[in-house]
Amino acid sequence: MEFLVKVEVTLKKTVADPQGQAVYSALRDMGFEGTREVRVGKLIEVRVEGEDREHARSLVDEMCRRLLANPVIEDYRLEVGVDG
Amino acid sequence: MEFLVKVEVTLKKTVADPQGQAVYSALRDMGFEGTREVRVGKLIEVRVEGEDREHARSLVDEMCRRLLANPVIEDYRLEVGVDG
Amino acid sequence: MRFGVVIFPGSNCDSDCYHALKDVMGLEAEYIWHKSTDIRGFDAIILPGGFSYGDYLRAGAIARFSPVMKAVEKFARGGGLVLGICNGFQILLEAGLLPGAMMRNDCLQFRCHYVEVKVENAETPFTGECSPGQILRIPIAHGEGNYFAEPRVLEELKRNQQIVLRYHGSNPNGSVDNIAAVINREGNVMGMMPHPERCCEGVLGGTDGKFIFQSMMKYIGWSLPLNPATQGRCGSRES
Amino acid sequence: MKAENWQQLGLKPFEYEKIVKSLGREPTWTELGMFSVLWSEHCAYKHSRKLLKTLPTQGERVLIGPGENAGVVDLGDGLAVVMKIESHNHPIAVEPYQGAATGVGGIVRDIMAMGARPVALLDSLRFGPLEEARNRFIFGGTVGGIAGYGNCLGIPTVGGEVYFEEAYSLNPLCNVLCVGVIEKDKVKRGRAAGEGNAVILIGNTTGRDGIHGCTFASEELGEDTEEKRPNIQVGDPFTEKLLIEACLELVDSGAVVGMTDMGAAGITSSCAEAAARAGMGIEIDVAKVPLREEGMTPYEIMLSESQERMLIIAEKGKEDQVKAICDKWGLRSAQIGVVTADGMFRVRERGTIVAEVPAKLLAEEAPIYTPEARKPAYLDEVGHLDPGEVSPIGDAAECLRILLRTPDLASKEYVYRQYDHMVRTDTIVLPGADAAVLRVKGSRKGFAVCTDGNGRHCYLDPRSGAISAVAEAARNVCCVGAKPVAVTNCLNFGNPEKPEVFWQFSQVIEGMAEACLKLGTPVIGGNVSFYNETSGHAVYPTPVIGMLGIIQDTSAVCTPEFKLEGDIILLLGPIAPPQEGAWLGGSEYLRAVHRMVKGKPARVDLELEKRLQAMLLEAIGKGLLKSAHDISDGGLAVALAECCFGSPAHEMIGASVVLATPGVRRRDELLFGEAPARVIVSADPSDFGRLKALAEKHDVPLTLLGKVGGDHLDIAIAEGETKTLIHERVEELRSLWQGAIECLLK
Ligand SMILES: Nc1ncnc2c1ncn2[C@@H]1O[C@H](COP(=O)(O)OP(=O)(O)O)[C@@H](O)[C@H]1O
Ligand SMILES: [Mg+2]
Repeated sequence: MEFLVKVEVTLKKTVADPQGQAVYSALRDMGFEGTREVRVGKLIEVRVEGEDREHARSLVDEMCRRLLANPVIEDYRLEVGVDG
Repeated sequence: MEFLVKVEVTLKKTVADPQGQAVYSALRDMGFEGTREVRVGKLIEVRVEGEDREHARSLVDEMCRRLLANPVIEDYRLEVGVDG
Repeated sequence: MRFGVVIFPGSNCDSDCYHALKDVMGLEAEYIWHKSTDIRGFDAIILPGGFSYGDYLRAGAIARFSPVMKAVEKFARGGGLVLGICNGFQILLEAGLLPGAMMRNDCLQFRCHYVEVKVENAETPFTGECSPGQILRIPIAHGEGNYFAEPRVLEELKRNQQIVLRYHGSNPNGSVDNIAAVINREGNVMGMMPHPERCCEGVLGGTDGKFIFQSMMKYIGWSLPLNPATQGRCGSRES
Repeated sequence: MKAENWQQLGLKPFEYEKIVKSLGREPTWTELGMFSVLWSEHCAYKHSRKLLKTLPTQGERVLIGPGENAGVVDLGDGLAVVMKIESHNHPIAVEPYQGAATGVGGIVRDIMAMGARPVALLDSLRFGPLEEARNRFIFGGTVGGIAGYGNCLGIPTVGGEVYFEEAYSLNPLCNVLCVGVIEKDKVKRGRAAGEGNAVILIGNTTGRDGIHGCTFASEELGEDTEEKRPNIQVGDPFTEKLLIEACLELVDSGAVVGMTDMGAAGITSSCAEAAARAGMGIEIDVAKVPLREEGMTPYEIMLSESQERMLIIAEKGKEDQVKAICDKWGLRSAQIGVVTADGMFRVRERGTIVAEVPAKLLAEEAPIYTPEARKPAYLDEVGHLDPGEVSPIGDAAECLRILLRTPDLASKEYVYRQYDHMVRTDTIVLPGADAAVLRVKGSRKGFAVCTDGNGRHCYLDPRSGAISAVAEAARNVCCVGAKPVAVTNCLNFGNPEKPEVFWQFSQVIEGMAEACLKLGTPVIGGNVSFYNETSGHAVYPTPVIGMLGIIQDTSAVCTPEFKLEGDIILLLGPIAPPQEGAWLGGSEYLRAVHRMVKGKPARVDLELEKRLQAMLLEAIGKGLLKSAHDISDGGLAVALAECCFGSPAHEMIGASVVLATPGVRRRDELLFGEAPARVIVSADPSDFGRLKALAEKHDVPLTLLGKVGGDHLDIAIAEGETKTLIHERVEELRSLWQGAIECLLK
């Protein structure tokens, strides 16, 4: 079965996020004064063949650990959907 | 009230995604043969002050239209959460 | 003839453009700070290369909201010449002054080397000194030079001869239809990925960049017949 | 205080005792943290300081030698060149992209601290073989990080080197060199002079990142390397670019008394060092430091290694001027303290004093060690080579192809095309030549820079390896027409507490000192990186020499590629080894073709080297040379091939060469043997007589090898009749050489 797994890769809270900072300042300058914080991460959508949801999740989890995220500076979260 | 709005910015389906392609090939080379497709987008988390969810959503929607996404090549989706 | 070179936070080819215009081409050139809102008195505006606002989010996305960009838009609407080089091109796209969008190079890497580009339209204010089909050797230096436009827009660009330069030989970034430079419909705003300011002196390995600036000089000289000093210096357009 | 506490911070019992004795009391937790970072090997040079003192540092052109943030050399015309190299080895092992990026950021700030504009970067890199996926990942990430950061700053990366050896698999090396230019009388020093002057922190906010980064850099990597990961920072080149511009304006404003960067050990080291250098004290309040995170303790604030920050010592009363300039560039600035006269580094948190120690004690009085040195046993095994062990080759052309394809010798275009090497429009000799050349606008003058260092040679003979690194660097600079004037160096070694490693280190220092003295290139600064060792596997001893050469007139530079059909090809320096096998030891040929790392690398005759370099400079100055290229890794045949490959400015072209070397048995040694003091030049045939006379004057061997032309590289040997050894199409050789690295990455 094919699953669409969404991976959110975000910088760890303790790590500086220069990109988020720059976007934050830009939004403020543009007049969005209610903006409090911006962080920019990656969204990786992986379409993968798996026996079931759990299997798909564990496959993508391994991909994250080995390639998609760098645990030194990043956290990741998975969300498994059925392929649409 | 403060809301955490998640913005998913993805390349339009009609636009080639070389980064996704590269990740796809890397995953296949690493032995993840069940991988069918990979697309890489951005995840932007905006913490914003708003009167209610709808207000927060409309603020961030405007941010997307003006800055966070480029309509020529990108689509975006919003998800409003309450600040945790 | 006054050229204005805009400095955005993170611009890094501003002084190279200034040097090429002033010290090499002998033109009058001045810097314009990104916060200025008044750019009256200039004959042409250059948006230089670099990494405005770190190119964070998307190249050029934040810079287009700089105060100076409102003035640049107005200047462009009034027919003033605007040349965006590399990051400047990206800013013009983000600002909607040129059609299309810029994406990451298809090789996913930054590329810095000489390329050959073919002059597809030699009738613009930026290429008037070139002959049609002429091949120019100009360096590129960018990570996001993969120009994209929807098929409909592309058709329009072709129909109106808005594609000014195309990569010749190999395409370094995957841009659609090998596009290296486009001009707006009105013909006064151009964006190009190669850096003409990097090849205006023999000691740097090439002088083809001069064609671009000379074309602009000629055009301005020709379109400002009221200024005898300028006209005398640049001669007529036919020469 | 419990021993676990200071032990856990990496302090030794003896060091802890010294702290207690000097303070006359037990240190506070914050103080202990400050000592632990400033007295780490990375900051205090505990194991290397004594030997570093033996390097020659004086010279007529040296304005500032070691001790400041960077060395300064007089360029003439009221201008000065600033130069420094630094390692960022440990970080790239765990996060290659950010590790390399922040490495660039750090060295650039050293140059800024002198008040100069950074104008060029070079990167000297070592990785494990590309056949392994992990090494490919580190290589790609490191190059990407240097590109990502350096390109954004608008500083061209104009040169460097890359080698791939098993010895660097677990411990990759990333050394980055930065060059700056400044008007001589504007040079700043990292000094906190003048009681009452303001201590101002500018740039990024301070977060919890990188705490104990320099302690990390002072340890071997182990199984728990992953755990060290929080020490890695994310670089923000955009802020750094703004810092560069702001610092230059600050220097011009006249408000600045001293500046220093914040690298390892952040606020602690910058304040302590600035105060100690000036013989003053500093008092700061951590509550005034702009923070990125809530709830940071004074300990964390003092030790944070957040990037893109500078410390400014501003004249009292001119604080607003500093703030205005920072505001203009959109940078944060905060006065965090003042300069005091009592020599103490006092840290408050609002009303409370959290640390109070003599600045000199912290910055300059770390214990100095004299480690034991012992010649390593491995040298008995690999230090000698019997030429009989190396079976002579059959097919010379095939050997040449193998060599051109080894990633060590292959074109590094894959790397440098990712670097913006042209921005600032001053790079007049682009990467790919023996050294990069930059002009200085508004002056006829220019300068050349390169980095050189052969770890394998140093492994086999550290002393001679170091000498040849200096000699080669100087030769490379001469090949483009620049007079070598000063050296900066980065010394990459294993754990110095091991006698074998320390022996290598001391031998390298001896060799470097001798060569620098002889060639008249004093050492104006550098960096030592120890503990490049994982689970007992150390890197090759790898000194990297950064050489600066001065060019009086940039219209007379020279490049390596052959230019014109019919030009003659000459060899300067010896054509054959003094005895059989002398040029085989440690060669790339032995390694790549025979899979051997053995023997002693060829000895450097520094006298000959010096004469050769003088002759080169004179010949280039007189316009007698069309091209010049030194013969290094891969020997004569590889160097000849490289001369044929062209450049962005010149088409490729063939060459045909005949070697007349009666009595030499080994053709492989003639073609691929490696020896110093050898350069291939080409010239107009009509200049042969003048060149010959020049060679005689300088007492340099000169041999006419052949002619430029055609589309083949032809190398023949004259033994009674003439026999062809190599007859290859240049285009084919070039495509092997050019595509080799990319090919390995696929
Ligand atoms: N990491 C690098 N970054 C930039 N340029 C490099 C790098 N590695 C090699 N180069 C360039 O490639 C050319 C050849 O390098 P190398 O073989 O080390 O030269 P040499 O043997 O003369 O010291 C030089 O111009 C050098 O500057
Ligand atoms: Mg060389």
